[in-house]
Amino acid sequence: MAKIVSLREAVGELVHDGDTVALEGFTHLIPFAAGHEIIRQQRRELTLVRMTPDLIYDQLIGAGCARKLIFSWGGNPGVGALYRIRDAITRGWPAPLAIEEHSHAELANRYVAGAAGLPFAVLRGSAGTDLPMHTPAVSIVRCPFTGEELTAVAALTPDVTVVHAQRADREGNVQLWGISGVQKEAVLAARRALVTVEELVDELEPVAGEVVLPRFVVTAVAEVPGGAAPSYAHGYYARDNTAYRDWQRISRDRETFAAWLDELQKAEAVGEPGE
Amino acid sequence: MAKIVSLREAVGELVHDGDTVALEGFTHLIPFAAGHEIIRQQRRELTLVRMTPDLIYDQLIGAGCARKLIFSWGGNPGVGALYRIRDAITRGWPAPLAIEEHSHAELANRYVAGAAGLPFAVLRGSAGTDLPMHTPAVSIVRCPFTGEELTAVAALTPDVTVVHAQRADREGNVQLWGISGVQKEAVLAARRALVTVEELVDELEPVAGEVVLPRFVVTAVAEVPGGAAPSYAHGYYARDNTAYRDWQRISRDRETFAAWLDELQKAEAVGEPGE
Amino acid sequence: MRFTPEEMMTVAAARGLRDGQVVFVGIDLPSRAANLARRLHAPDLVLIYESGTIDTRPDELPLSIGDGVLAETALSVVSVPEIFNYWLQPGRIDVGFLSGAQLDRFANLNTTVIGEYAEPDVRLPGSGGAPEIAASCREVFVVMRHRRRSFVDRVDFVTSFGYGTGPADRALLGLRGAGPVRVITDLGVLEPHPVSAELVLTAVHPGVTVEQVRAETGWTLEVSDELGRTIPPTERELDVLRSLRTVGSP
Amino acid sequence: MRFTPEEMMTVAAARGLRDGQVVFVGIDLPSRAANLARRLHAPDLVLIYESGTIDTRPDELPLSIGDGVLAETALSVVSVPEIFNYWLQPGRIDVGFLSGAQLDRFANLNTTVIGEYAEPDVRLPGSGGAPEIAASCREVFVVMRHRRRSFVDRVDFVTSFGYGTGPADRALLGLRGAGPVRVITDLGVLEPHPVSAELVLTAVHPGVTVEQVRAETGWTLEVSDELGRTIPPTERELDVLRSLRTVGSP
Repeated sequence: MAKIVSLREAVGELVHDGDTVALEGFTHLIPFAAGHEIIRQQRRELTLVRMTPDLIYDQLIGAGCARKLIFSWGGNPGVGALYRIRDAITRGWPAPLAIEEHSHAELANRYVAGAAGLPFAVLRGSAGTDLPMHTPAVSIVRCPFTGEELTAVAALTPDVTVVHAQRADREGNVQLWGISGVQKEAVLAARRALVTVEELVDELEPVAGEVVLPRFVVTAVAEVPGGAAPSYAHGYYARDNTAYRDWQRISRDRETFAAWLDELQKAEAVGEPGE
Repeated sequence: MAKIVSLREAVGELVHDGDTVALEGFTHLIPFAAGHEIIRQQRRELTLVRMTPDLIYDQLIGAGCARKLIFSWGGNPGVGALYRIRDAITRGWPAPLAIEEHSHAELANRYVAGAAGLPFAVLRGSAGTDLPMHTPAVSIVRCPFTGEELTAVAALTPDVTVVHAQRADREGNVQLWGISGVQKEAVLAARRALVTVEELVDELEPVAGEVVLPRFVVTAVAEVPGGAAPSYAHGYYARDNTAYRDWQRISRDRETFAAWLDELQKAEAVGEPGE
Repeated sequence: MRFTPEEMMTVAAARGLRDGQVVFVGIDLPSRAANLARRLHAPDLVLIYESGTIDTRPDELPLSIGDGVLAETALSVVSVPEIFNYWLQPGRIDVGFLSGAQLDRFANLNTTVIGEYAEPDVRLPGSGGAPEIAASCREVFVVMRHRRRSFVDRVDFVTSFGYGTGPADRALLGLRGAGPVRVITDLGVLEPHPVSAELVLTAVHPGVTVEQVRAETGWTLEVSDELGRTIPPTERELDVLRSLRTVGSP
Repeated sequence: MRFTPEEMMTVAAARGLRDGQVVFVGIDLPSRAANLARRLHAPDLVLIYESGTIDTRPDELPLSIGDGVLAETALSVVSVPEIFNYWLQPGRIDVGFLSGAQLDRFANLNTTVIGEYAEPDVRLPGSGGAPEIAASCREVFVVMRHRRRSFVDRVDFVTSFGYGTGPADRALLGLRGAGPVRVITDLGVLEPHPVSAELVLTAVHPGVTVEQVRAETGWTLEVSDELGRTIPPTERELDVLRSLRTVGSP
């Protein structure tokens, strides 16, 4: 059953050097605060998994937390490139970064297989493209009824999945709504799950479109208001598109990024006691 | 895009002799009115698919509409047996009935494969039991990554799926909530989909737990208030447990059932113009 | 306080559940036992029904597995494919409850057919969620009335896999749950022998003799060296049990 | 009324959509074209974004594929696995929109890498939903700016499969959609030759010459016998296009 803890404590206990870590949230509810706390606690050698690395993985990778990235679309949506990730892939700065890349459908189905307790999932996938030859997690399976060949993807089971949600109750049941992406599958596929929430409430009022994560699949919940900014939390605050546009300038240059990182490391974690 | 029609017209156009027909609804929202209309229009040689045949298939099979039943649990829930189905299986009355039976998980995943446009689905399934040896729609598939053997089930793609829902708008977008069973998958797996609804509304107000079937996957919508009785429609009316208990007596005896059938055939379809 | 054998069975089943466990509940006896436990020593028991209702807290017992009362009081309602694929299959459930028309010495269960499959003597409802409950829950409790025609040497049809024909079979099939760890009847409790996996009598209910149990068992039932005797239902257990009302019951 | 080549491209793309079609929309140009069509001749166009928003009717164009405005105005929001598995994969989508950094003569697209995969000259964002859009939509429209460095003989990396190396490849792979039926650029329109599947020029936009198009194309571009000339954007088309505002734009 879920424990209610501080973000610092949660990251300290649940995220270890060398872990496979998924921070999910498809544009919406990206767990930025938790990612920043992972940077502050200087985790290293992580395998980072996210369908859309977004700014948060540009930051984690620029900060040297990762040795591998598993992803399916790595841009700054509607704006441009993620230069810290490019720098790591193409020039090994600040550390070499291995990549394993997929189509969205393939990566989503790797989580589905993990959530379902199966070793693989079947889909039509990226047949014919050059993608499968570059990832060992994609193979072929033959339908035992029709003989048709289909794509198989290996289950993904992160050591820890981190997501952000609008609300949790005090038992640790989590509720999120709006665009829900692959969060349910990423949590169910993981060995441990950390959820940051906008607010803890006494009772979860039902909401249309809600996804509920019951307390027995959540390891820890931390209350972190604003924990998804500069992405957004449906019903709480909007996406800070300016921050996304500004990131181009910060990300492009190693020194500008280093200055940003310094500031981050000086700042306290949001939602900490005493703040 | 969905057409708004009468139930009589919908069944007349969409359900043909010899079709594979799925009437779904897991205890909740069972499309009884549509089933009764199929009896009235005297469809024959149907392959009927339902996870839980329930009273509605006891009635259709007793009325001689079917030559085959695909199912996963065939009782009167909490009450007893379905005698008309037993009579057809064991004594061929009123017509011989072939069966293809599954576990719930296997049949649900046959719909999932159909909905996903795949020829099969993978699950752990009923390995070790005597079930797989009696159905050709269950086979084995080997994981290309781990070598593990898993259960494969063949996709199920009904000619027509019929479900009942609380509401539709006038464009034919359908909304249902409460226990939603396998309705979405059954509709998406089918070539044609008929939805009966409690009411047509101008606008679908969002409801927590809703499943929405957009108009482009629905062939026809018919307004049939009470169309799920004696099962129930969450938010509209409760399950008529007395009717379920009473069915034991009607179903047990061929003559009592014949009398029930006579009454049904005399009655007008609910929701018809002029009623 | 007087009690019936069926009340003893239900109370014994309820006692086996620990607070905080996640239980996959079937209709009738299992539902009664799980809801009893939730009202007694296990208020945080998480009840899941195969209709897709997660953490449901019905005020009255459902008549069917998909009654409205289950959806209305659930933390979350998910689709039927999801409940099987994401919740049951991966082994998230601590205890699954099963019953059947036949049970054999290796705890295999039959709810499909008495007689030959192609020419049945009695056609039963079939499997429903049982095969995957038997395969995937961490533990399975079987609850059924102890009668010689039901407790047979070999089931006519294996609907739910217990231990097959011996202790190695589950591992060979790759089944990940432990299987039926306890069979609770109206006469006593049977558990699989740690070596042979054959069911042995480990407890008798108050007033029941070993001879009675053997007379109602269709194989040569072994008796545990540490045969226990079930503590009779307490007044509180009986009060709560008798207060459980089924939805729409007369 | 004066217009830019990019405006012509967007209008031409929008005109290709018919009312009532179901369109899988990517961000930027595709989103602009689909939302333009919805405000002009196709009010019942069904827009689906890969973030899981079905039949969404945004007032402003989203900046990203998962903006709040998409969820707020959608008929239904489903999970990302569901949008790919239940909606895109089975072929329910009439038109999928794609773009890319490179396009080749067989309409294969590259959004992954310029140069070698292991030692890239430029690392691009990657595939996202594109491979399955290319495989599964009934038809694919490609919309991209026509430049010689982008319109290449062979793409460095096949992210999305067009016609591979010729007309038989899609069938051999079991791809069920028709593939890219139209490439709309800021200079004109290319369509696959019915026999060879190689892209040929079928229309030029107002003021554009065949020579200009050939100069910006990295293979020997064939020209259709029935070369058309695109009708210039109407005043209404331009008015509506210019009124489309992107969320959060300055």
